[in-house]
Amino acid sequence: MLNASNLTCIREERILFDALDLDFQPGDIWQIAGANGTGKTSLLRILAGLMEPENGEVCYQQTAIQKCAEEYHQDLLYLGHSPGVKSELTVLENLKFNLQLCSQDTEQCEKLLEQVDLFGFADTLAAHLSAGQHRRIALARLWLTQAKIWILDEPFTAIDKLGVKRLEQRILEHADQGGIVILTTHQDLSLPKSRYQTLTLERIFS
Amino acid sequence: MNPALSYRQAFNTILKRDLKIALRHRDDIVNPLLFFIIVITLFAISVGAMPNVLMTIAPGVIWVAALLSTLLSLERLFKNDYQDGSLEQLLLSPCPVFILVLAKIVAHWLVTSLPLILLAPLLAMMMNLHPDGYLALFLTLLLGTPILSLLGAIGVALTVALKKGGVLLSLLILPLYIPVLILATAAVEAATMNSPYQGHLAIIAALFFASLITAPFAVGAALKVSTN
Amino acid sequence: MWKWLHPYANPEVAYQFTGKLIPWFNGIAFILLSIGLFLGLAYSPADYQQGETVRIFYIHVPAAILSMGLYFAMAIAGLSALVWQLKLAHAAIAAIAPVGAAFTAIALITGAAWGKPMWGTWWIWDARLTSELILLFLYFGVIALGNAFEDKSQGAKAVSVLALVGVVNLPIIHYSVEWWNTLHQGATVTKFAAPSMAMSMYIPFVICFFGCAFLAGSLICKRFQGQVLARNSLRPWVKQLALAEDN
Amino acid sequence: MNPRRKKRLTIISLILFGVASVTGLSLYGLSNFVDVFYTPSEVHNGKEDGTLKPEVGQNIRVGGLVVVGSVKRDPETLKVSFDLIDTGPMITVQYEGILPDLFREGQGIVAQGKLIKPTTLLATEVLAKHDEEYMPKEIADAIGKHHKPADYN
Repeated sequence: MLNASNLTCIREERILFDALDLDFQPGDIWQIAGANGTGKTSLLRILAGLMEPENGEVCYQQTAIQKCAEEYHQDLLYLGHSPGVKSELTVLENLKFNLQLCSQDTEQCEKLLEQVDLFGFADTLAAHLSAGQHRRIALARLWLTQAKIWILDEPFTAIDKLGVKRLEQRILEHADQGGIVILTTHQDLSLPKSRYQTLTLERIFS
Repeated sequence: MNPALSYRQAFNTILKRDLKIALRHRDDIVNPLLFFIIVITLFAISVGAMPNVLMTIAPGVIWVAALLSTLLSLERLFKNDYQDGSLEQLLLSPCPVFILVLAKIVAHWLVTSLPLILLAPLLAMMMNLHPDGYLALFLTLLLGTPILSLLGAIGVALTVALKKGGVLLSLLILPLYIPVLILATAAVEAATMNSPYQGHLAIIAALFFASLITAPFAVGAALKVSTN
Repeated sequence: MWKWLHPYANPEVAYQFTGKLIPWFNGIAFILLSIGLFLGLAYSPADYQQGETVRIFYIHVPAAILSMGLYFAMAIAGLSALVWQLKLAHAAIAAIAPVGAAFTAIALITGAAWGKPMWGTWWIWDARLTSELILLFLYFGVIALGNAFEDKSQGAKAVSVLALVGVVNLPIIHYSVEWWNTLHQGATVTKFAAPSMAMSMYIPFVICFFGCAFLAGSLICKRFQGQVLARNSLRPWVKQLALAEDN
Repeated sequence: MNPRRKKRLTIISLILFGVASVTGLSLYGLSNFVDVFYTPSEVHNGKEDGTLKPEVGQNIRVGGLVVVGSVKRDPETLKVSFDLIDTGPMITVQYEGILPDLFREGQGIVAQGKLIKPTTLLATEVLAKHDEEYMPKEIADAIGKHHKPADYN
């Protein structure tokens, strides 16, 4: 469904990866691993279409993602390093805005807060919350979204153990329903080994 | 599968969010306005003893002050969104980038330029502007400040990823502002001399439409480069 | 149709190609400029109105035409960088900008030197002069923006957007003398009709113009080579080149 | 028509509308563009069917030809006065300062200053305008072009 061919990424005159071919099928969970600075985030951003690779292209349903940006973005959920939460808005407003932008119902928002342990914070300004809670606001979308492809950059940072468990559960559920999850993490996933694949990026010395 | 968001809905969603944020962050509205008032006051004080001099420089001073205070407020347009990651989310939303950009620019104009236009007559009085120039000043500000916001957005989008973007921003944007400044002050001057200025206004309006149809695309391209 | 161009989009080929061009450009520029300036400054007749001062024309006009032409070339490079993702265009923009800025500055300075005796003022805020000054600011903006980015290719793309936005200024400069009552006289040589200039002055001008154009070409090629090397420092051919240089 | 194409059509038609307004407005604007530039007959009669006459005390620019035989220099100081003309009546310009090289009788000039009487300009600056034609003196003489004025309209 989503595949990348011959990807090369150069940042600040350093080759991060070269001639990478990837193929993601419905039901796949991919963990991108590797030491710091090996281009994990760059790879995710290239797959999401935020960054242009030096070479190669990413195709969604056999069309280059630049050519079908609207359809691709409709089916894509990307969570970056920064959670994209506005501190001037309340928790609920943040969540509603994120969902509205992807034209999704906002009615179940309040129920959703329970899932990510933010119940009772609905009308609190995000500025008064912790970094972990910001992340939870961003992650709350996962429980409502209809996007097929999830690209998650370090989703588990600043999340407590119970949160991680729920999140893994949700990821598994999504894959079982025929979705694709691509994520980076430094922790080991506690999912069954057979359920996910790992791509390890090596540092290239030139 | 829900139907894709219509362009108007997307526009309204972003406009509402930006206005809400601006209203909760009143400094951003008030500070450029105070700056505008103070710059004009400084001029009025420094040449205060010569009302005639003040009268002749009034159109230019008011416009330069408006231009500088717009420049001051511009950084806010994308900087916060860039820092907290919501810019990426906007770029990845299913509607085309130029709609989002246009909504943000409109919000910025409503929040910073509109109060400035409403305040301008008061300051024009302080600057001893000729009574015939008031309408022209109002009209040029109404047509001209959106151009400032639109062109300025290009500069902000280009420099948003840079740590020291502030000075660079003025270097990029001010040359593009010069034609508007020249036309607007010429129009106000013409009005104070009782000669027609609809020619000036028409050209400013032409510039407005030209920047309205090109700037959102340029800003979109620039944002994609900046978040790269 | 464009196939023959394709090999030149390869940095190494482009580097070698421009390297071969430089000595030719230098030679042609030297010959043309010495003939042109000799003809222009010593041989050509004085103007019926302006006397000897008209000789500034032979520098001022080529510089002014090139200042706009180079900006246009830079904008085209910007377009190809954005639309066709042409990496070499990045180097071309960075190569052209300072040269264009220099010619704009020359046009402004010689213009001021010409205006003082003829018009009676160094500078006047009329449409032609102001828009040429804006052009200089745009060049400065392009250079400053390009330098501000750590990542060279990101910087080049940002510069491309700015260069394209600034193109609006070019028609304003060119037509300003026709649209508004400016002090600056109308176009002499860049209009479609026959140039309104005596042949004995036109020929030195043409020679000077091409001399300046080849000089600009040579400077740009030299800068282009440097930019190509800086942007491809990881490629093996650049390393070989550096090794060959060391020995 | 599917919604996608409809959207695209809306955008394209909006852009076309924008382009049309830009062209229309700029054509209208350029044809109605009035700057502070007057010819001597406009100082007398005002611009466009006599509606806009510059008033005494106003700062304006006047462009015209120096009337042959009208230049009067004060032998003691740098004061000079001369008449300017285009196709109609003429006005008087008073100036104190160094005149540009090109200043001569019959030459096109631009004077900037304040109108002190309905037809007298006290110039703060006198600038010479030359045309875009360049030729050696001999040719100019031969075709009788010696003092062909610069065009002001």
